[in-house]
Parts: sequence; C-alpha cells; structure tokens
Amino acid sequence: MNRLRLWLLAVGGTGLAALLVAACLDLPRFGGRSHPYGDRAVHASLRRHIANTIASVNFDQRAYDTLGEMSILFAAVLGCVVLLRQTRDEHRAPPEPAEVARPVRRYALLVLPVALVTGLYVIAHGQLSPGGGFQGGVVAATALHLLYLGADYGALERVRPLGVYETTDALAVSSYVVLGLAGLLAGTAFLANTLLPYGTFNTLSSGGTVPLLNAAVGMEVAGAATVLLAHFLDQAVEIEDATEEEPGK
Amino acid sequence: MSHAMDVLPYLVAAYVFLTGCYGLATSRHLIHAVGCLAVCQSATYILLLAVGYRAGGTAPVFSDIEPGSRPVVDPVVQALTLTDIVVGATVTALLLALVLQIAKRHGTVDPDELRELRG
Amino acid sequence: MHHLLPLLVAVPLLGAALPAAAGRRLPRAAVEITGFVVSGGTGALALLLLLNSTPPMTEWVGGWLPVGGQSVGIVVLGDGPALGMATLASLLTLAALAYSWRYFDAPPHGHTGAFTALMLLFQGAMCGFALAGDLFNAFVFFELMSVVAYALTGYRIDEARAVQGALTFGVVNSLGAYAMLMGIALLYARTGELGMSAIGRGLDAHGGPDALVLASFVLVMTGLLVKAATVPFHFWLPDAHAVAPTPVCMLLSGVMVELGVYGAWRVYGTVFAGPGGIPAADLTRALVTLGILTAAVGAVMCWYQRHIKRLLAYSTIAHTGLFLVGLGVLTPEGDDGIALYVVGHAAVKAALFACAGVLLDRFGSVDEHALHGRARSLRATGVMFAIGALGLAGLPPFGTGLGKSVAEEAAGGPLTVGYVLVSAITAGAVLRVTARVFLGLGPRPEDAEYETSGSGEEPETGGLLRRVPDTMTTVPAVLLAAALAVGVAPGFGDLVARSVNEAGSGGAHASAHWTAPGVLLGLAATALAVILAALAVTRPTWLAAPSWAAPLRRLQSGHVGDYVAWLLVGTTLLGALALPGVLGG
Amino acid sequence: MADAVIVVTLLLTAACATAAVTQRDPARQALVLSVLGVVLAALFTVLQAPDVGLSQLAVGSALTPLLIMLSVRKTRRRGRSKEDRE
Amino acid sequence: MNGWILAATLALGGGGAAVLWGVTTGPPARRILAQNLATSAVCPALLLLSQGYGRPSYVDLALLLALLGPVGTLVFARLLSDDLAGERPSAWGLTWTAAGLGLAAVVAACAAAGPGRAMVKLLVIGVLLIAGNVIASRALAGGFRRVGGG
Repeated sequence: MNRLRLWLLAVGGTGLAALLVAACLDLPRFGGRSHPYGDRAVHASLRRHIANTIASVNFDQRAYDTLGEMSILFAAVLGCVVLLRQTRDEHRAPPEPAEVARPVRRYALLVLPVALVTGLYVIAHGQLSPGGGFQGGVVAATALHLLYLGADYGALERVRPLGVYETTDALAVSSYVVLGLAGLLAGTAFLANTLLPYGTFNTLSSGGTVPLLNAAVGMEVAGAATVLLAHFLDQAVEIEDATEEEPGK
Repeated sequence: MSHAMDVLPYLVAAYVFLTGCYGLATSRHLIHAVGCLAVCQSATYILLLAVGYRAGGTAPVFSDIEPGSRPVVDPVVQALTLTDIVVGATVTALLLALVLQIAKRHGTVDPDELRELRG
Repeated sequence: MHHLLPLLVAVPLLGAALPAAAGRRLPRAAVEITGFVVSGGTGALALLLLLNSTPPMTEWVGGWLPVGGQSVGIVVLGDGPALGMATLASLLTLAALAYSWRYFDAPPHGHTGAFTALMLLFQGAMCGFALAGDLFNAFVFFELMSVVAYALTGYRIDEARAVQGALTFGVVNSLGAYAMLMGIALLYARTGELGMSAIGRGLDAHGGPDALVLASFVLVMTGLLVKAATVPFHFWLPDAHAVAPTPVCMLLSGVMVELGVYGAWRVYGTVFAGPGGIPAADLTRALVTLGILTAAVGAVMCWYQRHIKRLLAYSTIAHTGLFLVGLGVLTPEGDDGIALYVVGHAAVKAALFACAGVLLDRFGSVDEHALHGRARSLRATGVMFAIGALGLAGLPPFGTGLGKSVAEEAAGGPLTVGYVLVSAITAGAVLRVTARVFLGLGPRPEDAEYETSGSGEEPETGGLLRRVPDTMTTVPAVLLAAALAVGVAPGFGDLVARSVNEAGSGGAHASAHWTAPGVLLGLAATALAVILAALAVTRPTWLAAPSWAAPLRRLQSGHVGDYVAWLLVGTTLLGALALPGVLGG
Repeated sequence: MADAVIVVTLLLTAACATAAVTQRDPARQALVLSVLGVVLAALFTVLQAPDVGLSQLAVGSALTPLLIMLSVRKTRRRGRSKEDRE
Repeated sequence: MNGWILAATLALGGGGAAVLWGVTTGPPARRILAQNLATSAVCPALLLLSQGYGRPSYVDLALLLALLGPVGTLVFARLLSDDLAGERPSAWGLTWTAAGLGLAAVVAACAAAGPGRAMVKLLVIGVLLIAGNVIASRALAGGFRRVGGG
C-alpha cells in the first residue's frame, strides 16, 4: 500500500473524526422534544387528510424534492442504458437454459404473484400506512425477476419487453411533471395540491393529488428498477466481447 | 448509561462514515469501493433518523392510531432519508455500470493497476 | 411572475422525458430539434425572469406560503445571481447542443435521444441547483447534476480513459455529496429547519458558533468545494474533464464547476454569515488560502500539460481558485467582479473546449506534441483558439478582463499579483499550444516520463472529419463574441453588480466598470502570457519542468483511493482554517 | 427498555458496517451488505421509521446486492475466460 | 417493561451476532447460510416489535422481508454457484431452530391480534418465512441437484 496515502488517510481521518465527535457532543441529545418542522408537517398533513405524514411530506409539502429524486432515477436509467449499451466489439450469446430444482421453481412461481400483489398493495396504501410508490415499485420489479430464479433468463426476457418498461418510466416522470404543471395552470403554484378534494381521512382516495403522484412514482420506480436490472443481467449473462468464450466451459 | 445514550447514535453514524471512507481509500477492487461508498451513505441515513427521533414517540402514520394520541417522531427526516436511499441506489447502479466498462476496457478492476490518467 | 420559477426545472425535465416516452420511433432529427426548442425555450424563460428579478422573487413550491414566518414547503429563489446562473447554464447547454448537432456517430440502439435527454436533464439540474433556496433541495439537484454528469462523462464507453475518469469523478463527488448531507443533518438537528435563511436565523438565535456549526460548515462546504474542484478536492476534475465528450466538457468546465463556487457563496451568505455562523475573518482565511493554493496548483499543472483538454481543465481549476479568492474577501466589489468573471470565463472556456474538440475530430488526437504543426490548415479554429487565450488572460475589453479587474481591485495588494500571474500562465499555456499546433513554431518538444499524453484518442464523430462542420466553428465564434460583449456592452457590468448586491452583500452597492489600473493590469497579464508562450516555444529548455514540479505531478496519480484520502485531508484543512474564530467565539 | 433495543441494533449496525468494509472480496462483501441492509431496516423500525425501513429492505437487501453480484459475475467471467486462453 | 420488545431485542442481538459471525468467516456456502439466517432472525423480531410498539401497520416490514429475504438468498446461491460446488454444509439444526423461532413469533402475534384481517396477514408472513427459509436452506445444502446455471 502506498505510504503517502496511508499518511494522508491517518491525518485526514483523525481530523474529520475529531470534528465529527466534537459536533456530536454539541448536538441536542438523542430523543429530544424539539422538532419544529416535524410538528408543522404533521399538522399540515392532517389538514389535508393524509394519514401517513411521510407521504404528505414526500408528495405534497416537499413534492419538489421528490421531483428531483424521480429525475435522478430517470437519469440513472438513461445513464445505464448509455453506459451498458452493446458496443461494436461485443455480441450476444443466449445463455443455456438453466436446470432449476423443482422445489425452487415451484417456490419462485408461487411467490411471484404474491410479491406482485404485495408490491401493488404497498404502492396503493402509500398515503395511509407505511410504504408508497418507491417501496412498492422496487418490490414489483423484484417480483418479476423471480422468473429468472424460477426458470431461466430466456423466460424472463419473454415477459419483459424492455421498451414497454422504458416507456412506462418516461411516461411516469412526464405525468408527475404534468400534474405539477396542472397546479400552475390552475392559478395556484407548481405542484400545488389544490386541484382535487381531500376526501375522507384514512381512505384510499384521500389526500387530493397525493395518491396520483404516489402512483406515478410507483410506476416510475417499477419501470426504472426493471430496466436497470435488465441491463445488468444482459451484461452478466448475455453480452460477451471478443475475449470471452462460451460460458460453462 | 443515559449520558452515553444521548450521543451514541450520532457517534455510530460518524464511525460508519469514517469506516466507509477508510475502506474506500484502501480498496483493492473497484466493486468493493462502490460497496464502501454505500456504507458511507448509510451513515447519512443513521444520522438523519437519529436527529429526528423523539423518546417515546412512534411513527407519524395515523392509519392505526388516533392523531394526537401518542407523541410522534419527526416525519421530515424520514422523507429526506427516503429520497437519500433512492439517490444511493441509483448512484450505486451507475458506478457499477462504469466499473463494468472499466473491467472491459482496462482488463482489471484493481485501482492500483489503473495508471493511465496521471500527471 | 414568481410562479414561473419552477418551470426552469420542469420544462427541461419534460423535454427529456417526453421524447424518451415517444421513444424508439422518433427520428434523430426530431429529437435534436426538440432538444433545441426546449433548451432554448428554457433559456429564454430564464432570461425573461432575470430581467424581472428586481426586486428579487421567491416562490414557495406547492403554494405552501409561510405562516407566521414558517413554512413546511420548499422555497425557490429568483434573485439576480440565481437566475443569472440558470440563464448561463441554459444558454451554454443550447450552445453545446448546437455544437453537437449530428455529432456522435452511433447513438445507442433504440435510444437515439439519450444524449439529448441527458443534456436536458443536466440543464434542468443546474437550473434547479442555482434556484434552490432550501438546503436539502439543493442537495437533491446537486446529486441530479452529478448523476447526469457521471453518465455523460463516461458516454464514450469505448474509451478506457473515459470510463476511468467518470468513475473517479463519480466516487469523489458522491462522497462529497454525502459529506454535505451529513452537514445538512447537523444543521437540521440544531435548528429544525431546512430553508437556508431559516437555518441562518436558527443559528443566530442559538448564540455564537460552536463545534457543531464548524462541523456542519466544513461538511457542507466540502460537498460544494469538491464540485468547485478546490485544492485538495480537485484531483477528479482533470481526469473527468479531459475525457468527457467535448460538448459535455463545455458544460462541466463552463458552468458546473462555477455552480460549486456559487453554491459556496450562497450557502455562506444565507446560512453562516450571521452572528451564529462562521465569523467573516475565518471565512476569508479559509477561502483565500484555499483559493491561492488552487490557483497556484492549477496554473503550474496547466503549464506542464501536453494533453490539450487536460490543460484546459487545469486552467479551469486555476480560475476557480481566483473566483474563491475574490469571493473570500467578502466585499460587494469582489462579488460583482467574480460574477462578471464567471460569465466571461464560461464563454471563453467553452469556446476553447469547442476548438479542442475540432482538433480531436479532425486529427484523432489532442496531444500538443503529436499535433505539432499539423493544424496549420485550420486557420479559423487557430484564430479562435488564440482569441480564447487572450480572453483567458483578461485582455480588455473581454468580459473576463472586466471581471478580473474589478475583483483585483477588491482583493488588492499581493493578491492582485496572483491574479495577473495565474491568468498569464494559463493563457500563456494556451497560446503556446496555439503557436505549436496551429502555427508549427519552434522545435518539437520532448516527452516527459510521468504524464498523460493526448494521442490515441478516438474522434467523437463517425471517423475523422475531412472538413469541419459549420456548427463546430460557429459555436465557439458566437461564444467568444459573447465574452467580448460582456465587457463591451455599456451598463452590463453595473447591471450585474446591482443584481448581485441586491441578493447578497447586505445592501451595500458597488459598481463595476473599467478603470485605468484594471486595463493596465489586463494588458500586463496578456503581455506576460505572450512572452511566456514565446519563450516556451523558442527556448523550450528554459521553461522545462523544474524538479520541484515533479512531486506535484506525481500527486495526480489517477488512483481513486488517493483522491479519497485527499478529500479527508481537505476537510481537516478546512476545519483547521476556520477553527480560530470558533474557539474565540 | 426502548433504549436497549436501539443500542443493540446500533451496535449491530456498526459491526456490520465494519465487516462490510473489511471483507475485501466483493462477492463476500455483497453478502455482508445485504445483511447490513436487513440490520439497517431493523434499526429504522426501532427508530420509528417504518417507511424508510421498507425502502431499505427493498433496496438494501435485494436490489443493491443483486446489482453488485451481477457485476461481480461479469468481471469474474471475463477474468476466467482470459485465464483459460492464456 | 414490555415483553415483546425484550424478546425482539434478544432475537436481534443473538441472531444478529450469530449472523455476523457466520457471514464474515468460513467458506462461501456457510456465509450464504448465515445471510439466510439474517432473514429468519430479523423477520420474527420485526413481528415482535410491531406488537411491542402497538403498531399493526409495522407488520408490512416483516411481510416484505419474508418475501424478499429468501429470494435474495436464492439469487446469491445461483450467482455464486461455482463457488459452492462441492460444498454441502447442512445446518438442519439451525434451519429448524430459525423456523421454530419464526413460528413462535407468528403464533404469539396471532394470539395477540385475534382473528381478523391482521391474522391472515400474519399467517401469510409465517408461511412465506418458513417456506422460504427451508427452501433456501435445502438449496444450499445441496438437497437439490443443481441451482446453478445461466
């Protein structure tokens, strides 16, 4: 190991550690009672009939942050599409169909619908109970990949028209922005949650535009996670360059 | 004990961050380095949530409790952490994609052997 | 009017997402035209808002207006500097898109619009960061900017260096961003707020600065200064900027790095400037010290490069150091000068990168030694490269010259000498390249041992260009004209000064115009640059790398672990520089 | 009582983070990272952040380790086929 | 004093320490086994915590972990199949202990929740947890011919 780097690391690490420890000692004590912004957020959430305050913060009070977050995900998908594209010196070799033990196959195929339903449930209940578009979207995308586990890559590819997922991803981002613009056109403000009635507290349709934004995020995340995993799977399983030979040798 | 408890979560966050940095600086494998970056990031989750905790509080999710019946923890930091987790996952994915391309173009994933850009 | 502020983010995002949704069937031309329209439209909107930014606007996204001075929403700022940076980013994106018109040979299969979409996302991210008035929102757009920039830097995945530079860029910048987030969490713990001005008020209400304020200052600044490529956080920049596609380099060096400086200015001014923050003397010590270090390292390393894009990247580092020094003195004149300097520098640097891109696509190399005398036929490009070098030196009446002269006067004393030297050295290096590559003057230089050569690069177009497309020469010409206009247009300097001072500087007003000493210093820097270049070309041995420069070059090892270690050292250094006032207070 | 469970999960998190850094082989690190993801989810639950815990479970225990393992497989496959040819 | 939280603390502490030790030492197969154990230790703890805090909505976490945990383990087993060749660590004692722990937690939670929708959810979690745990363990112990392949 490089001597200089270790010295730098020792100096910098010690300095930063001292700084952080000193700061920790000045922090308000863990579990303290003063959370002004948090208390305001809870009140604002209840005023808009949203049971899950975190959803209210994410999709209403700080919906603009979530717009940025969605764009990051969208950018990462575009980035991975660009970075993991097939170059001229690479070719695709369909992998051999895998033998999967029967119990594993059965388990995977049984769990798949359960996982999909769970994903949708977590998305749909986003503004009520813990969960939301992001968590549910990842679960739904993961569920799809049980096919890889239960069968083989070919089976997954057949039910996974990538173009559809990419379109879903982009459409979901667009619809989030369009919902935001609707607030602007209605004369209030960008991403204002004033278009729809707030509904009855603790029901699926409560919270004005929150369920819509939540659904958009769910679609986006499911699409994005699928596309991301697809490109990595392609690289790991299918795409080969000139120096690689057939797998399984 | 109670005094230690006042700062312990913050110290754990600081420790995790520094540990991740150490791993990142001494890594011999780029995928390992990306993993260490993920460790660094988990420090930010811990710090944020520790800051928002309220002793005796519960989650500000009112699907199964009455609003106002129990003290609640800070929802804002939770929303921030959620955003942060998404950011972390996407950054990890992008960096791993870059590592794959480095493996292809340089034939190595050991940072000590990547010696093209210097001076 | 203020309701339109979030559109600067929303429109580019929509412009990136909709073509991607319509996706695979759109012909390339349609995607590129959409890109132009969206990018240009956003630029026009930013300009329109900028012209209406007196008095400064604020917008609460989602209509969460503050109740009793407190809000649960996110505030977006619409003052002069914020909208100015957004306008600059938008116009430069438009220029980069124009430059890359029909440019890359093979867009990914089925993703014709990927490059355009990423550029639009980049534009939206830069606008969002510039307008952010909420610290966490700034972090989100900071990350968006970074993620897009990693992908764009590694765009040419066939190139070994491109993917390596992009990874280094990614790791170092992400770590900086996480440090920034730790700082934000500390500030939130102290004040319970996320809006920048609300945090500032909270800190002031708490009393004098303590270790927590110092730590949060250091952590937040680390993130921003990593982006601003300040020594010792700067190592990623040459590795990334030298390998990114040329239109991306124009944006990275022209705006993104400057946005880091802008962020540092904004965060200090709104969060830490009060009595509960970091005392002014400490900030001045920290920023001026780091700025001088940055300028010196950047200038020296710039001089000894042979890889032309890398040379330009180091000159960006050197100039960033000058920006930090100008802001660090904390005077209204300093802020005005730097604002003008940033605008002028963006145009000049983008034009220089555009010219380097022409070389790359025409000859498949950006190596000063290999290209010796080969570009004689590219007269227009050569002339523009030389003009760009003069702009870099701050020759009146370039905008860079105006900004530099105002900043020099604000900094005063020995710092003025620093400004002259650094701009002369970087400009001299560019002039030396002009003389060797475009004129073929002097003997062919010898190769050194520890350096990055610029040979063996792949052109970015489908094969080597026989003739340079008009767009690739028009864009740098327009950019250089813009740099001139910044300095020449009557009243522009005062306009910038007024809007900058309205947003910050505590109500003090200064004016920015040409002065006799400023003009003389600009002329002196230019003369020095010409002399340096002439000496380098005619007497190469006189100005060969001295032995003390070798360790400096060896530090730039290309090893990501080294860069992370330096980042930690940087935080310690920053903490040590800002410590005295905190101990005293 | 409520503090004891927080202390236990915090210490577990710190230990997992250390283990994730000291495991130098990326495949083994991916295993530790997935455990770290699960432990973090438990920590978030005891810090009363079930929303965050859910997304940490989804990302930390499934998505990120999967991405890392796929990358490991790709780089190893290259390494192996190169060795075969030599 | 809350017995549910105490039980969860013990499950987390004991299970966590065992998992950590297992996942950082020994051959790959043992490490994957330990990773699987993480699911089977933390998932019951989450159920207990949900009861202890009096928050039925926290059960979703256990549901997600019971779903995704075994899936993760199987993915690891598949992608690391080359490293696993020849190793057959059987840890039936551990597997059934973990399954027992899961069962106990589910039964206790069911008893506390009483019949209704909450109980159905808990039962689903129990089934998923135990089935996933056993399948993953068997796959790792070489109980099946092969889990590897493309």
